[in-house]
Amino acid sequence: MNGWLLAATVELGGAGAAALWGTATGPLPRRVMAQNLATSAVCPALLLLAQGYGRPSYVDLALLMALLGPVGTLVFARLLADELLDDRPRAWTLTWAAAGLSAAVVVAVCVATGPSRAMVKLLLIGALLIGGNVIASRALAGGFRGVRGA
Amino acid sequence: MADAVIVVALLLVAASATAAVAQREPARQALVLSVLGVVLAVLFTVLQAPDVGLSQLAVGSALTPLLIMLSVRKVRRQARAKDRAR
Amino acid sequence: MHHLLPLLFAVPLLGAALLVATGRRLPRAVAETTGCAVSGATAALALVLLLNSAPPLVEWVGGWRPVDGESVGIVLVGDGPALGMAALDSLLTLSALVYSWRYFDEPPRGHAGSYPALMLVFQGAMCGFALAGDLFNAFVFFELMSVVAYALTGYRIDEPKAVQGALTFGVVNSLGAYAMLMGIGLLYARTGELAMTKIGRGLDDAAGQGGPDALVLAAFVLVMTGLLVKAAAVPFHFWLPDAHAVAPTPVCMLLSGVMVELGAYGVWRVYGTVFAGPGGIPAADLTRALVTLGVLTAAIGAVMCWYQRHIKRLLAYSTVAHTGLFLVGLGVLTPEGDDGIALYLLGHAGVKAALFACTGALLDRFGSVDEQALHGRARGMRAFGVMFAIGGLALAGLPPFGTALGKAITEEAVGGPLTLVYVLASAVTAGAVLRVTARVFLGLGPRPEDAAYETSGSDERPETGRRLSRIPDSMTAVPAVLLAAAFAVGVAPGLAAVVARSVNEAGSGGAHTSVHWTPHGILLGLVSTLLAVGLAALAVTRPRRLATPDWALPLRRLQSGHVGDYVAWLLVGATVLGALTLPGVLGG
Amino acid sequence: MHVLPYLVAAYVFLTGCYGLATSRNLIHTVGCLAVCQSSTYVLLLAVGYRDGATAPVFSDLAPGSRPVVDPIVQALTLTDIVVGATVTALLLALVLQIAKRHGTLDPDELRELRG
Amino acid sequence: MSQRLRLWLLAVGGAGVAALLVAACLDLPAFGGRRHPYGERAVAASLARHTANTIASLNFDQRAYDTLGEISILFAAVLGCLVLLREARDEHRAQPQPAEVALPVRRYALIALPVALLTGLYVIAHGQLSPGGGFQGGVVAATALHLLYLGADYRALERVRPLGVFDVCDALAVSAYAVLGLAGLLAGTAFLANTLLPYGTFNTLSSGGTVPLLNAAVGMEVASAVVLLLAGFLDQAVEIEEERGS
Repeated sequence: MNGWLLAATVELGGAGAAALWGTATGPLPRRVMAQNLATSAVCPALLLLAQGYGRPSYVDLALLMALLGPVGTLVFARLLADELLDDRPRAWTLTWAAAGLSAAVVVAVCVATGPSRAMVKLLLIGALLIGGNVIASRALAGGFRGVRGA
Repeated sequence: MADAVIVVALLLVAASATAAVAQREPARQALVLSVLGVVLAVLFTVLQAPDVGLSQLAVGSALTPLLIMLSVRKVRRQARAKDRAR
Repeated sequence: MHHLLPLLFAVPLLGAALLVATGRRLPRAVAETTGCAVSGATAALALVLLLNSAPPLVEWVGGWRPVDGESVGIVLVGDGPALGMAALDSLLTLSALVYSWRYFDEPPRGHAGSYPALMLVFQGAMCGFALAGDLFNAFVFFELMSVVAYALTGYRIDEPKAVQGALTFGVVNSLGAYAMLMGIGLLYARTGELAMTKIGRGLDDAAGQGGPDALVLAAFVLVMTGLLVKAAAVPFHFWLPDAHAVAPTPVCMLLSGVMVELGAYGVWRVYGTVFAGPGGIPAADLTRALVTLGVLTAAIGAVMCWYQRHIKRLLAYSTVAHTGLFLVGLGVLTPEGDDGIALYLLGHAGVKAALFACTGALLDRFGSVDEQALHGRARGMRAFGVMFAIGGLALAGLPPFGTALGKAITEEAVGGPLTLVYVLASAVTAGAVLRVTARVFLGLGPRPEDAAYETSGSDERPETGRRLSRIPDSMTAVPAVLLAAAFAVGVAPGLAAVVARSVNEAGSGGAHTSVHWTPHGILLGLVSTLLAVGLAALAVTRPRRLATPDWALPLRRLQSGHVGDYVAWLLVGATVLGALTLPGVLGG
Repeated sequence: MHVLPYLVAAYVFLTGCYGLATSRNLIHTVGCLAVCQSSTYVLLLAVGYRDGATAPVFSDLAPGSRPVVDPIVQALTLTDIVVGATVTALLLALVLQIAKRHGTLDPDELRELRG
Repeated sequence: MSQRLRLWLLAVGGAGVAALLVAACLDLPAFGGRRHPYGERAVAASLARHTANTIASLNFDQRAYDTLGEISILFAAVLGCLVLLREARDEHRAQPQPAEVALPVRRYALIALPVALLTGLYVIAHGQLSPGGGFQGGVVAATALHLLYLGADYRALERVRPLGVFDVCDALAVSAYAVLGLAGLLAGTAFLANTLLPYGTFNTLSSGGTVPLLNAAVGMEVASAVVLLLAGFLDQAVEIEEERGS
């Protein structure tokens, strides 16, 4: 067991479980927010796993996750816009904390990889993940205020 | 010891499957299902099946929730139209 | 020759793709003619292959022929029974397409080709399932067949009953398919193989002297659950009446005529190649399980059939009863039983499809398939009345129909008290059909009263654009041809012997049997026909005496139309199946 | 650890069945069916796992340098996922029509087919 | 049937199946076992045909027939959904109202859209080398298109989504797969035989014989199928309305 895998295990057991708990309980706005944070909890874990198994090709999973996770959240933000109108979910502290975590993981993995084409991919994933995460939070906090019945 | 991460992923899958069944309201269930999809993708990765993980991500994180939420929206719109007609 | 086997799936698929690609511009008549042509070509191919199927054709798709007995590819097995089922489903699809030619209502705007395309994919899927020699490949085609069937069942989206029945069908069958896949997973874990024969050998090797263990039992139960859901054995049968009663008529012809039977065929094939060895399920246990479930299925199907007023639902229950009889015949594991069932199945497909076709004509003429609402209204449809009556008699086993020959041979094979089950189940279901004939086409007897817990068949929308004042010739010709085919199965010289030889070669290692009419069989056939006529006469003249007695009501209440109930029953069914098979595993 | 993955698969299957049987909303029913199906993925992939092995993908791995897991089950699961997604879509389409024609999604209130 | 009775049945059936499954699990080979005969043969066969990703080799070469069945399921499901979600007699189409989306969200959607499309194509193209392939990439590409609906509005999506074209693509992709299969037959080997093209250099884009072609056909099929499926649902959710008073 190497350090990367240990880090991934901790990340999944901690942040992943917390996100699941948040999605499964409580008021709707909090659930949606937790679903959004699940992306930023799991995606760094996928990067760590790729590094831990010594398989650069597993990075594609993280790439897809970073792309599609926020898209999934946008689905909910858009189609639940009516219900989220009165009680807009806001969790900026958590959102930025998650972004920080993602950044830290991406930097760590980049350092381990060294400058190469793989590093460009990692940086792209980091940018997509953090950008998507922040935008999805923004979308939840009233990004679709004008959307009615559409 | 390398099995620890597999155990964690398995427990997460079991927990999110339970939660997905326990949520009786479709929109909330869709939220949990999308998390289930992501957790399954992680499980597939740790079981060394990245191909399967990719397709589970592609289907589970955006496509299935979108389908379910569109259905929910349609049903709600219908109910609202009925109320208005009344 | 064997290289052509995959074409039985590829040709209809290509036809369907062609119809979809050009569907936006194609006029309807052209689309449906193309559908018929492709379906007919596939049927011809299936027949040609069938004629060349001795010795059995074996095809490794992709040219992955085994090296040192090991292959990585998928194997297709084109023996007599497999190609026979493929030919049967192709011919039935062709007749369903001809039946609905130019009559079937409202293709979706700009999608004139979608109905024939779905039918073609259905045909291809059934062929693919029949030919599968690889367990996972069988699962794929099982699912393809199901997916198309859900869509076709729900085709008439304006009908509340149709969409509900289709969803029930979808949920229960998908769950059954997943159970089957879990079983395949267990088998793969044990043997590390997917080709059916290799799994069977793997089980035998793994068991050594020990015989089967819990894993084999669980795999058997799970795989059989999937197949028995398709075959609609009690208590997996609840979806069938709900789906078959609401599907469009040409689709009913296929569902009842061949898809359900493919489930029984799957049971026979999978048991014979995977579980029949010393490492599999002992024969005594299989017999116990299949005969018990089969008798229950026949009994419940027959009773429920009798109490229906919705004619399509009545026919659907008669299918349930008959699959029960098929399972009993396959369960006794004798070569004669297999031969009898093969012939019975051929005859039944023709008769049942013809009966559905006649019911479809009623629906399009009167906008109802309710026995009571139609009382005496179809007096003018003489040809259909005659065909309906002949269908009823053939269902009872009137010699020399194919059903009668198959039933007689099977009765001899099962012997003893089980013979009684055959006589009674076929007599009761046929009696119900004859009762409908007497009331609807002849207007005999008084109008019966409504019961409390039942599905009425009034207020159905005809499947044609408007009610038909005159039934087109194609709709009359199809049931007539189908009945003639069922007749031919019984009388064609040599056919029975050929069927028996190919079934035995595939199933019982080439055992020699002689199948022919016997005085005993003819007598039993006449007895059940007389019984059916008597029951029908009694029901028409003295309706009070045979009105729903209280003891049947709990049985009817079980058919609640609730998906949750059906899922619970599916689990119970798997448990029962496990319990029935358990002794052999414990003993081993 | 020797049987945990298999037990999880069995548990997920039964949980899904419980949800199917007790569901009060047909969209939820379809979701539960998806849960049932995910148990088959878990079972299949668990069967194919091999201790200390990695994926049989040789774009970044020299063939033979490390043991690999069983690719067959992965191919099967891949097919299975596609099947699952399409069945979900098709059943949801039917659910929409039920909502339209019956005005309800509660299976307890669908009383047209019985007896 | 009453709620109570159903729960009892469920308990009995569930307990029985649970007992069966647990007993089976205890008899299964221990998790992580070494015996996988078919798997080892498949890896060897994949390497012999210069396909770096064994799963791609299985899906598009060794068990390509399963994949043909799988895309037929997709094809049939799309056909079925189009039939089931068609406009019924008592329905009409309403023009959806335009949506107002916050600027950052809109910008994100417009940036992510090409990235996701490219990623989808990348995943398809590298299917026979690295994890991924026609199915995964097709879903990503098709989902990406719907960022237009999520981030902008429905009319923007309608403009870039000519359904007639996707209909034809859907049918063409299935036919292409089947025709490639037939080509093997016509060349004198067998249906779906991978003997037509040279196997190329290991670990390059053109390696694996017909694998990349079948992979591309599946990608096209999946992408158009997902677009069509979602189109059916979006139509229902956004446009189609029941007639008043029905």
